[in-house]
Amino acid sequence: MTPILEGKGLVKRYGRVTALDNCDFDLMPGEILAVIGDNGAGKSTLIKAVSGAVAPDAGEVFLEGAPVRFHSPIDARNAGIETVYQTLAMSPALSIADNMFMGRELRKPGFRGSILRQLDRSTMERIAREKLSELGLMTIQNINQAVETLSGGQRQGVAVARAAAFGSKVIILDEPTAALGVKESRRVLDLIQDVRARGIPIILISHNMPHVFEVADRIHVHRLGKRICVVDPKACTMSDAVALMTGAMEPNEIAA
Amino acid sequence: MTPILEGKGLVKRYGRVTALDNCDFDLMPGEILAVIGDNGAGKSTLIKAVSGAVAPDAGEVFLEGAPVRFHSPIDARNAGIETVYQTLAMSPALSIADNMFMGRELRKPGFRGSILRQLDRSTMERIAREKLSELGLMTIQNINQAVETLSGGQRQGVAVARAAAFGSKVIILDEPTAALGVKESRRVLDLIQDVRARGIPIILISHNMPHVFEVADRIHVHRLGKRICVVDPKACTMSDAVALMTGAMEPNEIAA
Amino acid sequence: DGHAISACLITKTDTNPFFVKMREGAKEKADELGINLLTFAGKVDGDHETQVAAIETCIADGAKGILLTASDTSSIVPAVQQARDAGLLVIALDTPLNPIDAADATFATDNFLAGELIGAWAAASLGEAAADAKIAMLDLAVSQPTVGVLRDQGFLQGFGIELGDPNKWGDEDDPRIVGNDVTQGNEEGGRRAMENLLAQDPMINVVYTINEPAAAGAYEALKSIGRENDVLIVSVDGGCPGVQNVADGVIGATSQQYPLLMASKGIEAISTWAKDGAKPEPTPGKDFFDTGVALVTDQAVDGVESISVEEGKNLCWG
Amino acid sequence: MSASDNYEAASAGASDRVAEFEDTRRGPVQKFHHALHQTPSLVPLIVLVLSIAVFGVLLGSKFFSPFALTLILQQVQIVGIVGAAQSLVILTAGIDLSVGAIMVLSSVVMGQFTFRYGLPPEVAIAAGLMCGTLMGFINGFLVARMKLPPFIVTLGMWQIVLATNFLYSANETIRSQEIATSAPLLQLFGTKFNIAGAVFTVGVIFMVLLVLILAYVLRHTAWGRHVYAVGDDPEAAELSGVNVTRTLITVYMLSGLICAFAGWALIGRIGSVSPTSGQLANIESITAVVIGGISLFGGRGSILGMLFGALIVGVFSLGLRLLGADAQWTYLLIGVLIILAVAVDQWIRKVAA
Amino acid sequence: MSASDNYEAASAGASDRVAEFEDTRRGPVQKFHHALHQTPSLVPLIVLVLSIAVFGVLLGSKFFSPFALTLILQQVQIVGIVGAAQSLVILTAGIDLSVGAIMVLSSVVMGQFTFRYGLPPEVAIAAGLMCGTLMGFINGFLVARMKLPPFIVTLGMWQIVLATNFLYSANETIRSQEIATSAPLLQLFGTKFNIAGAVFTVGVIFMVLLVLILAYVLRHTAWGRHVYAVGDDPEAAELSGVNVTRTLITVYMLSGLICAFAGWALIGRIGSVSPTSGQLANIESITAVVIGGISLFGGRGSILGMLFGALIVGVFSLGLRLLGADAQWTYLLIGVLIILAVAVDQWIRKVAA
Ligand SMILES: Nc1ncnc2c1ncn2[C@@H]1O[C@H](COP(=O)(O)OP(=O)(O)OP(=O)(O)O)[C@@H](O)[C@H]1O
Ligand SMILES: Nc1ncnc2c1ncn2[C@@H]1O[C@H](COP(=O)(O)OP(=O)(O)OP(=O)(O)O)[C@@H](O)[C@H]1O
Ligand SMILES: [Mg+2]
Ligand SMILES: [Mg+2]
Repeated sequence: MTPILEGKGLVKRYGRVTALDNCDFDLMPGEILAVIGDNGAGKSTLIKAVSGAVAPDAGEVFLEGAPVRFHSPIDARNAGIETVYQTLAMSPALSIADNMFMGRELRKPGFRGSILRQLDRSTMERIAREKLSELGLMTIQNINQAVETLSGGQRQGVAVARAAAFGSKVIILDEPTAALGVKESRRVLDLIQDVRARGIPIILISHNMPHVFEVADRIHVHRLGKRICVVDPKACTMSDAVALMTGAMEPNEIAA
Repeated sequence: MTPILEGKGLVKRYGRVTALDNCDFDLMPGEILAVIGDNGAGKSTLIKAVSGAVAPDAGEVFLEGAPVRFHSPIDARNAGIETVYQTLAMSPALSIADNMFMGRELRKPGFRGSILRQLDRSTMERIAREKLSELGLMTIQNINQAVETLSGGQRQGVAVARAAAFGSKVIILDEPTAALGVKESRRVLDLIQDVRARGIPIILISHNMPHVFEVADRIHVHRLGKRICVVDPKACTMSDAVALMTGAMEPNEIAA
Repeated sequence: DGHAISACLITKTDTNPFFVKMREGAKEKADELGINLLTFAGKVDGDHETQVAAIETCIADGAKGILLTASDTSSIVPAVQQARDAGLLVIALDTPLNPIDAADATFATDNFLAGELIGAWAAASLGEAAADAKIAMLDLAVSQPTVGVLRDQGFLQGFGIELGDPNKWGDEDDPRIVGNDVTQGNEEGGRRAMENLLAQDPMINVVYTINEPAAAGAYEALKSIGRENDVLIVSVDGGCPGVQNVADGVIGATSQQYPLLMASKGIEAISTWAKDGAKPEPTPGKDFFDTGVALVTDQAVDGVESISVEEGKNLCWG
Repeated sequence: MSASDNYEAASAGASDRVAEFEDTRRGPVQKFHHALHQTPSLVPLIVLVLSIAVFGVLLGSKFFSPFALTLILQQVQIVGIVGAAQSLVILTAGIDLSVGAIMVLSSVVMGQFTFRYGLPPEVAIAAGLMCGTLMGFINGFLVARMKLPPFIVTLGMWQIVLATNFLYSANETIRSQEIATSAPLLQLFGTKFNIAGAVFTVGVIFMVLLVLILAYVLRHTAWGRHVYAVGDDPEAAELSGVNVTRTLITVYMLSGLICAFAGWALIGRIGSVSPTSGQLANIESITAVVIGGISLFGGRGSILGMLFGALIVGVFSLGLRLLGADAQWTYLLIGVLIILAVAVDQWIRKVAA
Repeated sequence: MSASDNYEAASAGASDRVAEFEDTRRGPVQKFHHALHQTPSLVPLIVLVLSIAVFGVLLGSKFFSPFALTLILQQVQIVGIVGAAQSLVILTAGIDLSVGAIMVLSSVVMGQFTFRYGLPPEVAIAAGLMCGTLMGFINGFLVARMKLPPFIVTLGMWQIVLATNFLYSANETIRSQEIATSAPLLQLFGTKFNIAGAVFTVGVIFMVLLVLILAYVLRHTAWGRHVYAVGDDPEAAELSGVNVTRTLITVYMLSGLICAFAGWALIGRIGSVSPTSGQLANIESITAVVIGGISLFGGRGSILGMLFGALIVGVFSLGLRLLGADAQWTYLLIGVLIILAVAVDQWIRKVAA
């Protein structure tokens, strides 16, 4: 089976800092691939490189077997890859609905939409409220709040809801539950499984081992800028995974 | 025993949004007080109100029994209260050492320090490197990197290291391990316990229940802008705590 | 050819048609005499530093002489001195330096006289009514550059109003003056200033303007309230559009100056200086070479010498 | 410590009602606060009304006449139109120092095409509008594609366009009388009509309509939202799917086009085509924008506020002149009042927060 | 799934060496890249050297003489000094439009105190310096305490200070000859010395020293770091313990003081005390700052860059004039060259990244 998304020999340097060091990567159709690794291991840089947010210094990216070159995140989005970045990528002064529908706004039906190009605010707000409620974010009192006034977790919830609502081919989630509460995290995990059930593969970056082992089909272990191995969560313990990613154990010490 | 830090009847409204709704709060000497609650429950607003970062609309704050009024976070810092905010509060373009020593820079010894007021960069860099290594952040390749170029977890590590290094009376940590990896989180928990051992009380906000139950002496459960109860982690299960904070259970259903 | 004489022309700005014509005049003469001409200008009126830099550039360039219309007539003196010390002939055009002998020679219009002519003409045209005229003064800029002050004060003198400090405008307390406002010497400013003064007193019937663009702007303001025919507008400059405006009745009278003459005389003087080291002589009885000023109007009045619009058109400059 | 494995399940029974709080503050003051929050342009509007009231009291009917009040509108029209262009650019966290120069060059193109080349005024006007749009496009291209700072790009363009203007026009003014006889269309924006003593010009109406339309576009269309997003945080906008380059280029082009319209309106206002006009348009338009509450850091504020900002300065200028302050004192007092206006604005915001 | 309770313990054996990578790129090009990264002011320096080289080739010894090259220094001294003040303010994410006005008022105070009131020049100079500092304080107070936008505050102050200057000085120039005879101390900064054909003035030396000292202070003292932090993100700076208000007020006061020194230097440069000077100082100083690579959004850039920025403009201006371009063509070309300079700067940064 060809991977749906694949990276080969990716390199990214920032001045004196090496973030990606000849890194390989693949995502199979319909799977949940978890990416784990220490802080600063290069996980975020990796997904930025495959989603068009940074241009790698070397290496190639393949989508469904064909080489692609995303010049901007918009290219990746148009190819059906939806990403929640760790920095969330939202416009602080704009409202929740504005952010959620940024770049794919809904217009009013009829004349007002086609000629006056008027946005359908009420529908967008209703959908935004629904998506947030699905995630259990019940503390958002005012759906017109600017995103900068949301709490850390609320903000993350909005970003996750956006990706889940629009991803069509691949969904990439960079630490989607880091700031979320217990209930909200749980809902996100459910959501991830729902999405997979719809046949859409997911890349999940997370530091939460129980969550990773609960949902992942395969685990990509990242260390010092490269993939050191891929492990099967059913065949491997959390302790092994942690030992691998922190360098306490070498990959050849385990049957991968 | 008088609480070292106490809040009474704190209220904070943002336009139509109520963040704190007549909220009480106390921290006893030498304890680790965990604050848990849903996203948007008002936890961050609460600690901002007691650390001078926002002015509450109503209510009072007491430090060691005496009413205080912090007009800015500097006042609170001068009173010995050190805070890691959820937003981390760092200057993106400045280096790690600059950020760590912001507002309490070290000067060179002798003439160059006293007359020329020259900063002792090498010492500050050395200390910064030490503090980060204590937290297990070994992936920072260049100690002169600007903070904006750090990974999410590295950035959080810097903020936590700063608070731990300088807090003298109270240390407040707002989700200090949210972006941290397994190893780094563990080190932060160890650090929290070290600090308590030095007799300094700590407020810990976290969504990670196992961590909370591991280190906390008391747990302040926050819901919809107010404290609904305080529970003892030894007398209460995680499930109860989660049920309380999400509203699945009422506080009078449990012996607090 | 490396042996050609070179000369510099430094004007206040080169956005004002007056200075544009001056440059054209200089260029023409320079070409005729085989002189290599460098031209410089400040960015805005009052841009003194650029003029200093220009003088320094001319010295560095090895020019033989400088024609200068100074923005700040006394501050420029040390820079001029530096140029003269370096062996350049410096001629002040249009505006005398302060002191006037800081330059080797001065070819200028008497701006005070220019103002006096239109003042006297306005007073005479009004006759009896001059005693209770309502006058709007549309000046150049709040920084009160010298030309603006000289023309303004000349006008008031000519009209028969007692001056306060003759070195600044706006300190007169004659009740006939409705007010002063500034125009930046263009149409837009002229219109706005006129509107402001009309809002103060809609019965204004005499308008002094610093130059003809400001006059055209003032006329638009008057036209918009239907008073364009019962107000007397006077101005200074004598550019071709201005003279045409006199013909069309927009402006009652204007004092005409001769920038082309100044410039060509100046170039001739530098050429002479380069050949035999002789400096030009001032007009007898004055401390500068007066290139003359003439009142242009078709409504000549007694006691004020004037030329007709027809003659004005033949002499106008742009 | 008890079974940690399924503590997460305990949240299953969590309430799923959206949080609501009783609002104990329900008086008219609170309603007003709320309105202020929803409509940021209300604040400069209040300052405007206050200043009209103060000058009205001080000056009585001299100021409070239809003539004086509509005069302010006429005096403000150019700044208002240019300010609309400036607002768009500033909302994207840019700045446009070339607005005045583009305006003047466009008006010169309209005039010279008609009178030098003898083209029909319609064609000349179209050429002028295209010229403005082209200048805007160059700005936008340099800012968006070459990633140069807007301040420097438009500073450079300011000088380039202005110099081109003087070189092309040879500093020649086209006189009002000539335009009126052979190409009155150029003076269209100066056309007056009188409604109960109040004098309106086409230019004034155009300014008001333009601002209203832009306010609609910015608030109610996708493009408008993208403008805000780009100004707020261009990186986030790019990551969340906004075509930042295209948005910026269209903003600068539109800004150039609006400036060209301002050039046409300028001919209507001063009657003639004069290459020396509009020198203060950039600083005046930025002032209006900032007094109107739009942040120079981009992404925050409303274009209606800009209009009120421009009117505030207009009211102050005329009011002070009518109070008899002389030119230099007016200049000084306007400085004081600009600071005061923004201080009052800030104070209202603070009280309302 | 296995015992999850102590999986965290597995990290105990983790390596505790700081991550290191072999750097395979070690040529001189890489060294150069690295230097560019460490020293952002190198980029404008390269542009400066390039432009000197180009004009040197075009003009030969006319330009490449000690006299012409030091002439550039003299011509940029005022912009350089004022630019230092402007840099400080812009580093805090502010802008100071009043620099030119403060400079001129300070020089007028120095002159008038000496000649109108007959005070000794030392006292008059002290008064002038205090006057500048006071103006700066007012700016700082309004920005830091009243939280008004710097653009508006300094725009207002610009008008206020300039009008005060005209009113106070009664538009009178104090002539060079008088100053030279009775208070030569006022002309101190104009004192020249000649080193092998190169002419230096005290003002030029002062400018260079000032920039070097400020570069040291900004880089190597706590206050300097606070200036950057405040410009970078004032909220974060406040939360992490910087006294933002005090930092801002001191920055504006220092800026005012430096402008007052610029006023003194101005007397040295033009000989006389002229209330109409310095009208372009604000736009020119901002240009120098931006060409020098300091971000208008604050917190990024180096003051040395500003000096190179000022010199770049100086080189272009003199070079073009010597090439014989007439005024409008010079302005046009300077506009083009400003954009080009920043484009080259951006390009070098990109290639180096
Ligand atoms: N723009 C940049 N400039 C310089 N260094 C950078 C930049 N972006 C990332 N880095 C460095 O690259 C390395 C990898 O960063 P990355 O964000 O990919 O880590 P991560 O695995 O996502 O970590 P975390 O779990 O903390 O999010 C880090 O050492 C970081 O400091
Ligand atoms: N500046 C603000 N303007 C408006 N609303 C705000 C502002 N700051 C916070 N809020 C609102 O106040 C409520 C409480 O926010 P707070 O940040 O205290 O939550 P929290 O408990 O820390 O949540 P989390 O766990 O997600 O960090 C939220 O509903 C948030 O939207
Ligand atoms: Mg990451
Ligand atoms: Mg929080």
